[in-house]
Amino acid sequence: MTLGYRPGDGLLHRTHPFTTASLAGAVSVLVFVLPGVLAPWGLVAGLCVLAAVSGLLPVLGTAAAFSAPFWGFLILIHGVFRDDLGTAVVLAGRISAMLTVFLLLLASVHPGRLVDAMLERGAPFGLAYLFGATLQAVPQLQRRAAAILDAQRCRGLRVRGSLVRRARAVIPLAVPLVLGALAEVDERALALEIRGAGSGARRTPLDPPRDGAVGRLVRWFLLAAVTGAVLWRLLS
Amino acid sequence: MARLSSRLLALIPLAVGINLALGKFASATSLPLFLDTVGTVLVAALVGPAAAVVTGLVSQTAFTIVDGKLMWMAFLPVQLGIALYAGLAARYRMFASPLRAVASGLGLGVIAATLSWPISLLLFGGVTASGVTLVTTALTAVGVPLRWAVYGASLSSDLLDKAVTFLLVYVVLEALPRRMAVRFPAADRSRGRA
Amino acid sequence: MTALRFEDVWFGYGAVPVLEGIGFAVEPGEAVALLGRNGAGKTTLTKLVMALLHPHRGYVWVGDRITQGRTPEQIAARAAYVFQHADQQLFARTVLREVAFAPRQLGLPPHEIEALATDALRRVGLDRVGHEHPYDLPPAQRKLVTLAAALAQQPRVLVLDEPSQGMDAPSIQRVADVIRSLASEGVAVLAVTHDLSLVTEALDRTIVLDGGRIAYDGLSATLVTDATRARQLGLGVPPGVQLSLRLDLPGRPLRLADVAAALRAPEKGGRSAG
Amino acid sequence: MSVHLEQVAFRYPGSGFDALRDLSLEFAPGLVHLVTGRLGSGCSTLLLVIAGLAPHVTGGSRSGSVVTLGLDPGGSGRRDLAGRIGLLLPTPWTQLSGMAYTVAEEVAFGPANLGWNRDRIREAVDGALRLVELERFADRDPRTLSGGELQRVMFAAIVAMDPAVCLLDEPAMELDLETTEMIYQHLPALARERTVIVATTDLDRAVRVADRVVLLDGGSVIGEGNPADVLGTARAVEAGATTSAARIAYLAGIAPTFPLTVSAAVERFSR
Repeated sequence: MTLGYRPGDGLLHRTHPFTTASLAGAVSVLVFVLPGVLAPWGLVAGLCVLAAVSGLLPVLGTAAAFSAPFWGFLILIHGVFRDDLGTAVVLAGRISAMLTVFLLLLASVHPGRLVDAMLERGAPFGLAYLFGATLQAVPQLQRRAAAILDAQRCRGLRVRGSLVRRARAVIPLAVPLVLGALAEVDERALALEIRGAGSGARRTPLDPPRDGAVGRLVRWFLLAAVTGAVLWRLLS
Repeated sequence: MARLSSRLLALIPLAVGINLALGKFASATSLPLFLDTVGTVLVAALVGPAAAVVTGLVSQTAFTIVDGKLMWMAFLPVQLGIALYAGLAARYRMFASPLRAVASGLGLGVIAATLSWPISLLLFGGVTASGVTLVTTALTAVGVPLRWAVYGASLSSDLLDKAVTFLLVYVVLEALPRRMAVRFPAADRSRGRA
Repeated sequence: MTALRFEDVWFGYGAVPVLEGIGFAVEPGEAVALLGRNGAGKTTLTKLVMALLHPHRGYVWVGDRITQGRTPEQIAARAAYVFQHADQQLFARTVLREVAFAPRQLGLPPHEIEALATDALRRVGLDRVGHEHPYDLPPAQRKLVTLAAALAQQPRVLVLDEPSQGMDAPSIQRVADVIRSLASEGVAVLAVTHDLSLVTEALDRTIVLDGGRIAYDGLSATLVTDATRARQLGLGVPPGVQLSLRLDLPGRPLRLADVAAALRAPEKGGRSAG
Repeated sequence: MSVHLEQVAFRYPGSGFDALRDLSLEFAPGLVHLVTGRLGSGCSTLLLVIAGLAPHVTGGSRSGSVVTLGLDPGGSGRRDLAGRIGLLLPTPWTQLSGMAYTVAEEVAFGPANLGWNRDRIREAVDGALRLVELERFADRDPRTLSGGELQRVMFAAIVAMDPAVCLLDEPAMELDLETTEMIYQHLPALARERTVIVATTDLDRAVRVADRVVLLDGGSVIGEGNPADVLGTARAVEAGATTSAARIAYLAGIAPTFPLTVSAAVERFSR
């Protein structure tokens, strides 16, 4: 399940996962630290250029679609009811900037390569496994929940209709979902042990992404920019 | 990070999967609940607070990735609070009876709302998940100051959700067969049987 | 009135056609095997029976009702479905309560629920474990619990998904006996399976799906004794049938017990078993 | 002797009875060993004990001595034996690593955890995929495969670690006939320089490749030796663990030892 990852070889796809992640981190700090109502929107503009250069324009469409409900509520609550359009604009900018940079991250960083990059930097097997296995367990459990509901409905359980009836359906869904998962823990643990999870050896990353001087330079620059902005904001 | 045993490594992704699967069911059938921390509370009751914290953190990460809205990572402290509280509740046998479960669930509702309140207010101006934000909008419309509108909205949804979540975990723990319960160190204690 | 009928049923996921022009009828008391390679549309067909899915064209009749506009909960009053993986539905604290779930959902009076549940458990040979927790039983027995749960629903149509998978010979024989006794009571049984031994023992008619169309609909005996056709389906002719064919036993018995009986009977030609 | 058990008993946590009772067995390399018995007779537990996974992962209590490849797999020897004992479980979905986005990465999961260098991993993965005839699936996403294809990937994933002891628990439960025969057909070659132990109740196919059989009932050994002597007896039929041909011969009332395969039965009954 690669959740929004778009195969490609644009600028962002060739960037080391840590660099893209640092960009996402930097943007999420800068939107709160940079002064001025339009500062976050400046970041949004920069991200749009980056998306265009990296061949990820469709991501901007998704970002806009995701942002729209937030804009609506922000304008309603802050603009209309609290007569403070300025705050609404700043907050909308922050949400849009963060959404855009994160969707670009999801679209250009393949989870498998991120795990390999973490392993190459010495991340413990457990952390890498939890990240990878969770992304695959989520859709598996969702399919199982749907199958459980099917099974219970075929035995007469009514799940549509009044709120009480829908709420009552939670137990015949939740209990088999949990019991089935717990019954599987042993088998999954056996498979992990057998295939060397507890071997104590350092796991070999299968296909670690290349990291160049440019990547490192960019990461240092981002760190400097964020630290500078925070210090400047604290001191002024 | 302490070397996690294979059983715990196998359990946590499944618990996160349970969080998201029940969360999706609640939103799909438009129940006024999140139901997205059942797995975390269950791990607290079966294994302990530390395992629950890891489950909560991984859960929040998975949530934001699956939704594509990674700014919800800002709510990590709330997951931390839920996991620690649930671990404590389990230690004090709060899953021994439905009444204790609901009471401690309500307690968690207050704590969860209070933890998410500043994050939602200061970082996102009160605009977060659609259900809660509707309440905030309504309260602001009738003139409630933003600060209390956000808190009221968080409290109203978290109280009900966390009480139902604890009740559901009580029901699940009661449904556990002996041979399965004994495989988890904290299970008997949280059910008040050890 | 037929127990189950498909009338020119078409179904697909989006533009991808899965079932094309499916037509067949199953009478009360018939036991039918549904064979086919992976992806031939078997599971989709069974979901159409239970109204978990609805046809894009054509009609699915369960007894005298079509599934269009009906929900699985409504169809559950007439048809029951045993899923391939038992763990998808088990949640009660005892086997007996698990088996009583459906009758309770259908709103039957308590004493009737109790009677139905105990009778269903007896039929699958689990009457001694009624008070055990389903998850304390080994996987194969958990499958028998879900079979009992379906029996307690008193279905007119029973759909089984790989009922013999993960079972040893004695448990498979029990499933075959249950299917035969249900058929004798007028229940229509439709079983998705890859196990030709089960087909031989209990499922007299076979429907083969290939690429979303019916490739064969006839006596199981004809298909089971045809090695090339079985091989096309990736299936094997059961040993008992092979023995019967290669020894050219009189009357061509196919079921294990009948083959053994034929071998036990004194041969006309005085060929005594060594 | 690569696997040696001496008066081994094992009880699962919270269980009221011993899953294995006073078991003394030896398994030598170079042979395909078949362990069988009615469901619940202890076959799976025996494999877990040999691999040291019971009690290490399953919990519970074990008595008696277990020596696999000269070490105690459940205790001190566990770390040194990492990757030396392979175990294939019946259902593929719970064995998926969860970290692989291609079949090749899934097969490489074990070797990578053992810290092998990338060239050695690639070699092991290619060899294993060739063995199960899945080379053309290397770049496919494991989650798009059928149960049968996925089980073949899991078999390759075990073989890729080149284990000295290769355990298979109901390997063919999710497989159709052709794939089942392909897996069993590889076992003799696999057993040449390894100890291969298969636990299954589907004896019609397994018996063709088994050199030696252990028959369990209620956690104890009730028969041990070559297949014909152990499985061709009334006791095996009553223990619910023999081939269809033997069961027919038993019901037909002929004298043991019963033929195990159809061709043996045809020959026996046509005399």
